[in-house]
Amino acid sequence: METQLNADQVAVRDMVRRICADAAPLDRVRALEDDPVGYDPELRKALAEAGILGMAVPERFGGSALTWTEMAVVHAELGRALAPGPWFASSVLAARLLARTATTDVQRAWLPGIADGSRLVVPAWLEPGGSARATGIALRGEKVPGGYRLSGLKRHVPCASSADRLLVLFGTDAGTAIALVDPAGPGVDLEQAFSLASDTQYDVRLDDVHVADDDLVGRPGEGWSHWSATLGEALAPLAAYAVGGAERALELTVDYARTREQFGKPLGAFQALAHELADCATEVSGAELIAYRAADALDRGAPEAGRLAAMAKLYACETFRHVTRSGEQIFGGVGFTLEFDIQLYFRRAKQLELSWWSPPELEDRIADDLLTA
Amino acid sequence: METQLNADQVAVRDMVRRICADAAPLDRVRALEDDPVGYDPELRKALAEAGILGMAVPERFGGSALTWTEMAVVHAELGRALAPGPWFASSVLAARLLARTATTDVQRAWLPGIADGSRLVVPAWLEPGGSARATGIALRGEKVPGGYRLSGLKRHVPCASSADRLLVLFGTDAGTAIALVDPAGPGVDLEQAFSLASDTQYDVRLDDVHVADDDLVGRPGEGWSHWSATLGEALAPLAAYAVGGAERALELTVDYARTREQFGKPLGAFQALAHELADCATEVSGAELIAYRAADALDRGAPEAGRLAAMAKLYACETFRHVTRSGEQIFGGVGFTLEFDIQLYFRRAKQLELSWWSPPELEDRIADDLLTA
Amino acid sequence: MDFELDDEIVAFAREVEEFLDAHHDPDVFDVTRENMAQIVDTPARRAFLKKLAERGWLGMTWPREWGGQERPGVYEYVLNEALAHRGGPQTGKGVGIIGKTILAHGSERLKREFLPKILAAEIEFAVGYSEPEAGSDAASMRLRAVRDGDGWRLDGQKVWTTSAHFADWYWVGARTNPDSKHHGITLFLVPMDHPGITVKPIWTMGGAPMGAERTNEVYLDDVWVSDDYVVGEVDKGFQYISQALDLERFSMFTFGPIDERLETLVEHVRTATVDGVPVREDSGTRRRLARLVTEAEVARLLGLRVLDASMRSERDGGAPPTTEASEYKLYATQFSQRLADASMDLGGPGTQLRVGTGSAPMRGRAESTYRYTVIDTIGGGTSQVQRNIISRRRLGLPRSF
Amino acid sequence: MDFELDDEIVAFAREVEEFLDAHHDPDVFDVTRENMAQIVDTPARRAFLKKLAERGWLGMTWPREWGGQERPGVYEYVLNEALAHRGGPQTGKGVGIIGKTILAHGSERLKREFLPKILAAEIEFAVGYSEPEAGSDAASMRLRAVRDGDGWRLDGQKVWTTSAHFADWYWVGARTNPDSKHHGITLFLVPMDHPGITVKPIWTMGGAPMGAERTNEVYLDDVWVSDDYVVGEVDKGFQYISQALDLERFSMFTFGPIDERLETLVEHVRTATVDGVPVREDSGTRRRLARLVTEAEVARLLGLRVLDASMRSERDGGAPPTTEASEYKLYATQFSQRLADASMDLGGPGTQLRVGTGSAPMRGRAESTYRYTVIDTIGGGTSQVQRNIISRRRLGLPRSF
Repeated sequence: METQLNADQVAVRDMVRRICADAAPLDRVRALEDDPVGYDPELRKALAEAGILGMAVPERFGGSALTWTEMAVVHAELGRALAPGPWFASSVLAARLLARTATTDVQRAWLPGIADGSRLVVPAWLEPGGSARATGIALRGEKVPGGYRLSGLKRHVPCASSADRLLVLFGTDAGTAIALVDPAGPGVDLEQAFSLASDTQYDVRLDDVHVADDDLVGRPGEGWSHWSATLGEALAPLAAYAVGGAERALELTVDYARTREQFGKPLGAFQALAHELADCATEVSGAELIAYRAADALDRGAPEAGRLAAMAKLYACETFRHVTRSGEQIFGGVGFTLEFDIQLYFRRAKQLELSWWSPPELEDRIADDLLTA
Repeated sequence: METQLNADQVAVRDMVRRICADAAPLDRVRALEDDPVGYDPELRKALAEAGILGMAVPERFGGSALTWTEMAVVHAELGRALAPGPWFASSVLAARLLARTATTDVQRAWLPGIADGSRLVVPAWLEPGGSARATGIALRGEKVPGGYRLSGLKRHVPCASSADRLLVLFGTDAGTAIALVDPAGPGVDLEQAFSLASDTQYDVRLDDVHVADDDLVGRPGEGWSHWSATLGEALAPLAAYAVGGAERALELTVDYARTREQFGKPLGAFQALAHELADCATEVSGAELIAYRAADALDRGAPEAGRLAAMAKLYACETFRHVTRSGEQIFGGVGFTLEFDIQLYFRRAKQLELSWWSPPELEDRIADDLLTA
Repeated sequence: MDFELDDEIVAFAREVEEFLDAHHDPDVFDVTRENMAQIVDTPARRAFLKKLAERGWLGMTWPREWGGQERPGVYEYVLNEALAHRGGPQTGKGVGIIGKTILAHGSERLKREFLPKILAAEIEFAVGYSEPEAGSDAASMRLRAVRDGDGWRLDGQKVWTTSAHFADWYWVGARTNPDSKHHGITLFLVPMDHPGITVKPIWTMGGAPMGAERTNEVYLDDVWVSDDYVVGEVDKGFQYISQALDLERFSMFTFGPIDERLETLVEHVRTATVDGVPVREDSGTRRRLARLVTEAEVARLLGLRVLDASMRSERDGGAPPTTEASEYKLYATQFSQRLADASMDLGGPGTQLRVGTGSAPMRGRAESTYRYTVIDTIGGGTSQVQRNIISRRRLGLPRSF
Repeated sequence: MDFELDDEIVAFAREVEEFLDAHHDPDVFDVTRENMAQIVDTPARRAFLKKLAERGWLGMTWPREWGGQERPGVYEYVLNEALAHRGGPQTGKGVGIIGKTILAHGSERLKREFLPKILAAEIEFAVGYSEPEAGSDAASMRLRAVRDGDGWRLDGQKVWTTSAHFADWYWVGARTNPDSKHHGITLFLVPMDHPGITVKPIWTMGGAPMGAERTNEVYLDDVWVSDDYVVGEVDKGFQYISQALDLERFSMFTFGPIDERLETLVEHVRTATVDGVPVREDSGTRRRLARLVTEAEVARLLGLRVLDASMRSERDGGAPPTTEASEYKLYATQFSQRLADASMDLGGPGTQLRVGTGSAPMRGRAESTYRYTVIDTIGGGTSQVQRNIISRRRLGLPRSF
């Protein structure tokens, strides 16, 4: 048992922290808010060279095949920095999905590029009026000889304009399927959407888009179980992202509380604020532990890993939201201005809580696992 | 508009407060914990003489027919004092149910006695394994010539051993019915049950108990709607009971925080505690307002009165629980001892929150009203 | 206990609603501006306020001597809540804290110069209390006023003067006596276009697109103000500010916008579907909504209590309802944040889309509300300051800060 | 990062479970005593502790020189969690704070007299720190010890000495120097049957029937204690107490009972029906339970972190994990109350019935847990004290109390 990072993990942490400090300082984060591309080529290059973009790619495809714990370490740093870019979507979700289920040809075509930073692949999952469950996928694929014709609308697709392929979830007579779709191809229309977190996301409209059977990832009917399993695991590093954000937001707030004076003493000398920060600190400790616990369980292949990953995402995002809410309150008026950093964390925290399964969806997963066992 | 008690209401308040101070001081409350009878004849007499036991009884049956607002004032005082006895059950619930739906003969038989303190009538509603909804009534009445034969188990029946009649809810082929049952009659078996609040309640087992058609209150099939409407209104004074309890628990805690010293200053000079008490005070204000708002709406016959009464019970009980929880924390070790008074409030608060419809049941009522309108 | 407005007030409320229906104008009424909807920062909004003035609805509580109607405060409450509910500009600081302070303490000259203009909606004020080093602790104000001839010379900096870039006059506190923290502040009126005044924008999280709403820093550089524009007595400014704050705490935080947001959410739950299933059928959603409407009613009632108590104190000459106002402000603004959070959750992931996005649940209102309500528990006295007031003044606990 | 116990520890845990299965006895193991289950207040419980002693499971972490096995703290953790989970008595204060303080600071004589008896489970201690006027502020202890010959004369009163009515020895702090708050307390060992000691019960909300559990006031009237029974140095008692508290904070609040209560609730939800419908089908119940199991895991992990950090500090000689212990204590005890509250709610109105009521959901456990957990956030340092520690020592904020 070891409830701290070991030396190797510390090395990964320090490396990613250095990369983010160099290539994703907060002025870059600000500059990239609402940006149509949504990431910095310099950061992409640095992450690729460090093997981070290949973190979930098997070594035979040029990846670094990090452990889940290491991926959590990476994401905690990305979260601390709020590093802009679709790294989770492409290098974890898409990479794991392809590695899990695509044909070797498809894997050969895309995984090395994801790892070396020359390719971006992102999922196109959610739809307006649809839930984040299997029943939420209304986009239909009509079977035609040699493939499908897809029509419908996807929403919240990260960095779609610079993606090389989208992993589109769609319904067929056999059930949900997943196909690689070129966002620059015919019939695909992208419209940038703006969000609370000022991240880069698109509405993607597919109008009679042809996908060949070779573009399918997994068999029709298996799409949801593949996607659900992939996202279910990826919740662990995502939780670590929230932990990193919460930890940094807490540091910013504590620093401010130590120096800013009111009524002749530092804010942190007011017991009500000091106690609120103590609660936040405790929650951040807990969130960190449960995120790494989930990652560790995934690394061990433990049967409770899926439940733990959902618990970690639930708890870490709630912590991130709570800590940034307290942060805003303690910063006071300046926290409401764009000039201060706490608002960057505050806005991202709530969006992250809603994204990639919201609290009720996570709770349902946890309860299903707990009560049907 | 007037968000305070008016002079008449203040007079009612002062009268009931005086009665409780005389006949139900906290040492009597302690003495009657887990008592098989559960109330003091002296208090019963004083309440009867003051017209309180007839508060919901029409004047033609010897009652004082108080307004809902006045009944809320009465209950706020009973709650402050934690006055032991089945007054809510008999003088509000049973009296209103009989006044609403019983035959004149039955009303003449029971309402004057409820009002003058010579009779107690209490509802026998809940069952083990059953919800507090219509579907929770499993006790069956088998139709026999001239009446029904009842078998089954009722739980949480207040002061059943000293009650003159129980209002038993039971199922028939036509739906729920309500009948007056003599708890001392053949086939009725009482067993005292002990509770968190140390109130006096009984398990009541009915074994082939005969009730005559004349003993029915309302028609078979209408029982649930009568009961639900009766309890639905009575939630307003019940909320006021919780408000009174919360208000008194807050006073006890504030007094303690003003005088008890730690680290060289009064507890109330610690900002974290002062702020917690400020939150409690605000909630108590809100609970008081919404309880009287519900009562006022009932007095006006306003269409939203039912929803408001449910909201009042929900909010006031949550406040009572929260204030007593904070009270225990601020009292510290002594609050855990039987010697101090705060524990009397703490234990009753949680039980009241669960009783006479719990939070989810109230929320469902509120949402039904809001979303099906 | 009686929670209904009197018949003539209900009639007035109806009259107001009819007037507002008749004067509907999306340039004037815009709920998506959330908390900023109350300010009179555009020509259209100024023009609308003039119509209110013509109708005789400004300064209804003022003495007849100064053009008022000596009506009880409930009329202003009804009008402002109706305006706030529609995202319209409020009758605001002029007839409120500034007009009332001038009425109570101002010289004859100030009354004659300002009161008629206020009633005619010909003047907008900016308020300058906050300074970079004086946030919650207003009495620690440092902007210096030094005696100079028949007036004072002001030098220093203010922050959070939201109206500075469009107001006509600056209602500003300055330190006239450095030796007494609480008895050393004086209130001045300064024309906003004084050459010694510089206004610099501070862009906030508010607005659509985000960052479109602003507040300001205001620099006063050697600004001479004649004694004629001193409000009331020298060194009594902090007392005037505190008195007026009791009022502002209440009127700056109308319940109308909260109510409007709640209606938006209830309407969403009532009508939206997810995966073809009505949202209103989800038990968790129903229950959370039931709690929200309950807490909203509590907030509204705490506000009504302030109204009632303040009318009573006006009538009977008692103390203003300070702790009642603090309880309302504390509870309503925290509820407002809970509501914002719940609106995000109950609307689902689509609520992350920015306000105005047509396909977003509630057209993105959850998002803008989540951003804006941050400031509710800070401005006009933080939640911590309200709790200090309640614990000391209502509960009689010792000072804990 | 690695959250699994090593193989040999897992093997030890299995050995413990087998031992406890074999020694099952309802007189010794009783989860319905909730937080009081840990004390060794009956002959049956003392006898059981002797069996643990025979098995070599007392003082496993102690030095071999004094009969220990120099095993890492995880062994004691595993044993105590297993005992706590079953509602059994803990290895407790003797091998814990008292034994370890004697080992670190006690004289050769005290070691020889007490350590063997502790290891043989032949002695029970009561701890006397709290006084009527010294609750959270232990350093303000006033019970007086006056120099008298080769010893001290003790006079005064203690409260909350839970074990006083059955313990053999009193581990008691007294003020030997009135001039220094933090450097004027000395620890003494006094036989509990000393004629100058009077024990008076204080009945608590705990117990079945309610009020059956007690703690005590202890009066010391002219109690002479020889220098031989002074622990460590005179006037250093507060430092010894503080060191030991870091340990107590953790070991007095085992996770086992929380886990057992959670299992009881999960089992209820899994198996109970209401109106013939399985409780587990209710979406609100499912979701609340999901949150509880999540928070329980967080509490458990915060505890594991204390264990890991304290073993590291023993190994590397670093500072004890004070803030980690505070975070665990703060979080776990507050969670314990949330769990109690949720167990009442999720079990429905029947949970109001007193523990042991056969027909009550979870046999009334929700009720007893709701009563008992009140003391969790108070004893062993209140939640407020823990937050003070965290804000000062972890966050570096100034003293705020």
